[in-house]
Amino acid sequence: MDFSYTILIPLIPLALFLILGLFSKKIPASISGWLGSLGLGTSFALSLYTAYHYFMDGKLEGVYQTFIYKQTWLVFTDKLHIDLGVMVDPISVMMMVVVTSVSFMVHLYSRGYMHGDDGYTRFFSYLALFSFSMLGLVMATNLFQMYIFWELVGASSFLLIGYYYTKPSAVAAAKKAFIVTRFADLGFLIGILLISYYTGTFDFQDLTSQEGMLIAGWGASASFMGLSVFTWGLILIYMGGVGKSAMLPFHIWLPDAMEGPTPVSALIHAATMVVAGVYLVARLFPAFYFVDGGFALQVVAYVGAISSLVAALIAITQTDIKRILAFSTMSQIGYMMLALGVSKYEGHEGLGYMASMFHLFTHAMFKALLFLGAGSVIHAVHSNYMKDMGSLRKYMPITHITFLIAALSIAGFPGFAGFFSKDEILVAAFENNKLIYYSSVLVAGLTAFYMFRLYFNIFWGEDRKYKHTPHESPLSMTIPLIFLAFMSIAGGYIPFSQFVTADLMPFEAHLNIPLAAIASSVGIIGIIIAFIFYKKPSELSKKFSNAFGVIYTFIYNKLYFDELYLFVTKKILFGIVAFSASWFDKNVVDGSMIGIGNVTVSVANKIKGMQSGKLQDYAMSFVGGIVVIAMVVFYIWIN
Amino acid sequence: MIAGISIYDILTLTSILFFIGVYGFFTRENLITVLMSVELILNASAVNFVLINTYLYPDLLQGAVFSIFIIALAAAETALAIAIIINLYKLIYSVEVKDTETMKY
Amino acid sequence: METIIFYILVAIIILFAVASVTSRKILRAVIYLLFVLIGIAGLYFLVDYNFLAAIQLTVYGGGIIVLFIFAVLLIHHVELELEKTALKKKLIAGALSAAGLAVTLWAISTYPFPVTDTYTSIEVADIGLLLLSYEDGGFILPFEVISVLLVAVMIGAIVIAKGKKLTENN
Amino acid sequence: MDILSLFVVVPVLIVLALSFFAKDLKQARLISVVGMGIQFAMSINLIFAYLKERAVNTGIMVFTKDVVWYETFNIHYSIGVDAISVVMIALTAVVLLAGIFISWKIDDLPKEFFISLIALSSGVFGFFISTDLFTMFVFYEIAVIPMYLLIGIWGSGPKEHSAMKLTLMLMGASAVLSVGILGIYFNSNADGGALTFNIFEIAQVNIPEAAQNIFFPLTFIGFAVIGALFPFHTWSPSGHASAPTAVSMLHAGVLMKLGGYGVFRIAMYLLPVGALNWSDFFLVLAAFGVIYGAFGAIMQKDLKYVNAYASVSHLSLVLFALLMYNKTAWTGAIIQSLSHGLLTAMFFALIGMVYGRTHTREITKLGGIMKVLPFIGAIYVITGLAYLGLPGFSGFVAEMTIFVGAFQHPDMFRRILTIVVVSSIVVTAVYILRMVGKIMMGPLSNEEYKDLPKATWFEKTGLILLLIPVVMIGVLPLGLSEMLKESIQPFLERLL
Repeated sequence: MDFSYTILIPLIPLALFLILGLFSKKIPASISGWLGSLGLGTSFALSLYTAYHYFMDGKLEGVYQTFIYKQTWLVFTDKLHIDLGVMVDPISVMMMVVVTSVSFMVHLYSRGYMHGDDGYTRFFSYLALFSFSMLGLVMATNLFQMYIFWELVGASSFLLIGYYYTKPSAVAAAKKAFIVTRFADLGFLIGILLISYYTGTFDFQDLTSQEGMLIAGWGASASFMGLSVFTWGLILIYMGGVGKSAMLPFHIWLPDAMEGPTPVSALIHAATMVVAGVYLVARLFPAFYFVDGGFALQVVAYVGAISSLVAALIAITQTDIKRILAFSTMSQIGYMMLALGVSKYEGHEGLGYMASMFHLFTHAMFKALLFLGAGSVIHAVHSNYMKDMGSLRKYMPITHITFLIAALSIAGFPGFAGFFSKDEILVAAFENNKLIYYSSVLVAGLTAFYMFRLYFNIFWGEDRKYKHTPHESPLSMTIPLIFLAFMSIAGGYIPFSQFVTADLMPFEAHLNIPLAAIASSVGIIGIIIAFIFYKKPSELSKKFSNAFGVIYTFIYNKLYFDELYLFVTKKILFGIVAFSASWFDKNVVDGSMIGIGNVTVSVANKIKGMQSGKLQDYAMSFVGGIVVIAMVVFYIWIN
Repeated sequence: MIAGISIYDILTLTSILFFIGVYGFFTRENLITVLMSVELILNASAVNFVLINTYLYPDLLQGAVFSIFIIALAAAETALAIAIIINLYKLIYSVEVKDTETMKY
Repeated sequence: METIIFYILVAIIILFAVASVTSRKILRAVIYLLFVLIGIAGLYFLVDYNFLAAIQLTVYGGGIIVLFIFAVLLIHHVELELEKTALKKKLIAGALSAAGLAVTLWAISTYPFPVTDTYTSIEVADIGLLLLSYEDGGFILPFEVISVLLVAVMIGAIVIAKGKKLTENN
Repeated sequence: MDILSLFVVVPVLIVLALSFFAKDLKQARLISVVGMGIQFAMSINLIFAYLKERAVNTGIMVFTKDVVWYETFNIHYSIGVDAISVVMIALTAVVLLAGIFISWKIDDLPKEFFISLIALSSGVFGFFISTDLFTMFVFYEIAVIPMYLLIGIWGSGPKEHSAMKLTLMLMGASAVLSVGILGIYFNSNADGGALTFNIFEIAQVNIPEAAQNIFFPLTFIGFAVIGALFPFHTWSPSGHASAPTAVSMLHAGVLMKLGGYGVFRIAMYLLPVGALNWSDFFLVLAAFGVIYGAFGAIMQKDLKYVNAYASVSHLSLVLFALLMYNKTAWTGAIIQSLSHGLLTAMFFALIGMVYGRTHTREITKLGGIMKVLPFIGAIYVITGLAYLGLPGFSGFVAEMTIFVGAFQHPDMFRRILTIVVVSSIVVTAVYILRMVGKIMMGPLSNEEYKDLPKATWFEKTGLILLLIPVVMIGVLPLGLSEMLKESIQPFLERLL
């Protein structure tokens, strides 16, 4: 079977980027929007075809095969070299579909949303660049290729968050996002260096080779603090994933990243880029699982669980709708992480892995929908804050319905996509780690609550005095909404366990009715509470938050993470390290160099006094010299 | 030959005269007086020529001849130096040693 | 008798030499110099070099001193007090001169001069002949050179003294 | 005339043409641009000629030539190139050509400016083609000294002080270096035979270890001062800040590379034992310089200072990689030299353009320039991203090659040091984004900047000339890296 045509999937956006980027001045807005959508549409179609082709024919003896097409890009040593290429296996195919579909929808949507913006073409070129980088990332054949595209994704995220570059908050958010993820990527890079040093390869296939023998051998290599170097390498690599996926403690950039245009948030900060960390762990799953008895995987699970809980708590208190969605994203990605973390490798044991990928897929759909819906709302009322919204269901019926579908989906309402994927996660957690399971159930309830708090606040509640009467968004924006709403329901009925599994062998997954019932009833309870609190304007929620007092403030301020980081960077790194470095340089290093110069000059000044130009001084030196010489001569003469 | 006076006495005298001239050369602040100190030095050496001639080689005349030359040179030198000093005075209205430092640095 | 005269001359020479280099009145210093020169002329008389003494008196006492006086009068007031020399400078100069003197005297005193006791009188004619002699040991060439030199100096002195007046500062 | 000597002769001819025929700015820049265009074309041609020659010639150097010019001391004009010199020559040519485009409007003594600049370049070209220590040193001095005039006359700010500091520190280094070179020379008969300055003849000799231990640090420091080794880097910030744009470009872009090149070609090749004995000490200095330069750059207020400290950081990385004695790291060091040369030249060019329009380089006073100057702003952002090591640009290739190479060292201490150095990429991101974010993005800081003139064609040409190789190396690095590796091999063998 030949999948080499998949290389076109990332290359089309690349070509788009080059065309739109280089000729951004020449191409009129009307063309660039269509061009971008058309290009991504082609990519989307191609990846759908790939998915069909692969999942139908890609099996050999019941195991999904991996197809690799690569070209050497840079050779480091005899063993280590970077290849660029495409790797076709279940998760990469799935990610291709996710990325291209969401990207295509966002392109279509942006044609309406960005209408009239002076950087229209520039915006589309950035989107194309992002799509290219993200596709390159998911199709990477080796760690280093992934790192390359990982960085490119970060840069395009920087460009897109800072799209409104005249706005200081956008610039600050862009910088923050880049630097925080860059710091996390440092871990990624060091992890790559460590692992490649001990294994002599970057290649995913070698690193995750099915035998497990090789992996176990690596596990026994050098050790540090009781863990093998390989585990440390994996943890460091996971640090990169933590940064990109906005897990604790590197999540601080994600809420700020909402400064970017809303379609960007939908594409990058909801559906695709932020799940890169999940994808990374899934990519290296066998290594995570087998090395040192899966210690690194436990780290993944706990980071995911804690992040999902914390993010859900914070989401309850926020008032900016995009930030609520951002924390919700973080929470859901935590879900995916913990699912991976509790997963095992073979057959039905690998349910968590499958669930995680499944949730990634459905989440991409409904979260993109939520963002696009929020964008539609923001577009209509020109504000991000819930206090400026209310009763919008009357004005924006399509947005309302699609948003409701997405909210039900994320809340895990039976029948919707999120219900199925979340159920699998909970089953996996229940089977492997009860602690994590309870926390996930709690998160499920919280999720339903804050989503419906959002929903009721926007679409129900008081009718505000709008300056301009809000109206439904144009067709270019609602079509993507409808498509994604469809996916948010239908996505759940895809038999994922037939396609994406840890050991590449399909298995049958069944709905675990008791657990599903618990989860969905928790979700419904959340919805009901939200209904009571927010359906009609009431003082109930205020009383409630007042009751919690300090804790509420603490959570409202996002646990003071930002302040902590600011303190570390501004005060310690900039204030102490950088300041003292520049002080040291100016005064000590340069000072000593200048000091040498000054000493020379002052010695010269002293000496030049002898050249006074006064004849008598010269004569005195002359006579003095003669006297001395005479004495010496006589002395010698006598002896 | 001066009766009762040895050559050592005379050489001592001329040495003293010479170094008085040197002292003057060092200490005087005025170019004219510096020049006068130079005259003292010259005279001391001229006397040396003559008296060494007298004491050691009385039948020769070279010492005397040299003295004459020295006197002639001294006259020439003084004339020239005073011309320079006067010219300098015209230029900078001063004949102080401290004002003539063009050899500085 | 000659001894006494000699010492008187020595006293005059040294006394006035010292006065000449230390006096702060410039015209007086010139006159003290004149006395020194005259004293030296006396020395020449004492050793019977009459011609030399005469030249000393005329050229030095007559010519050079007059030049000095003219220069002084052209440039300064008669009453001009010279600037005081810094004591430090005086001390250094004095020490240096004393050291030089000591070295010289020591050198002189240790050297055994082969003094002869013969005495011959010196005639002016002999000096004249020697100066104009072009045989071995004759001084005709230096004599001519000195003549040329004197002419050159005369012209030079005139040219320099006539030199253009430049700007005040320079 | 052989293909290499032309590189020295052509600049000299341009200088002569300038001094005799150029009357005003227009003529001067026309002559310069045509001349350096020829030089640039020759350097491109040289790359292809080299590749062709390399296929049939297995010597360390190709296009060699040897002429005696001072027989008493056995000094030769001996030349030859390997891949490293070829790429360095190409770098010099492109930076210089871009520099001339950037100086298109220089109004103060244009003729003399171009003469000094091009005269300097002949020294650089000569340095890169020489294989004789003495000749090399002569060219080195030719390259370093005109800098004094260029900064002192055409500079800005406290230019006399900066020019003096720069020249004195470099001269001090030259003095140390000349002692090192003479030390090598007088030990070049250690195995019998005549004293020689020829690098490849000396390389056959085993210089006694005691002598190597003395002369290696001298030679190393002598070269490393111009390569901005901590703590001898302080000439660079003030020098660059005061220098005119084209000079900053050439100096940071090319001249600072002479240091790394000299260390590689002379210090390590001729004194391998000394190099091994001293490597830990200098390695720590270089690693410290990487971090220190990066932190130093954070707090700077003047754009040129930021860039100068960034250069300290990046060039320390070159020295760091060289001291790793590893083929990959060395390849990375040379790619880093190229990459930094191009990128820093771009940065200085851009800073010059911003400064020329706004008359300030204070970061705090600038803001939102991208809105007014979209082309310059866009290139600034691209350069910034390339500088902080974004894939697709040369910086990434260089840094990754260095990091991976350095990390292959079996010695634990060096691997830990490598990790320390790797962490500089975060600090780099901080200062680059701080600078780009402040001056290019955000609201326009000053209403007067609203009508700044747009980028002119010659500015665009200069920038694009530099950007093309940056992207080329970044996208397709394999050919370059393989070509360099082949040439590195004989040099590495001396050390192992």
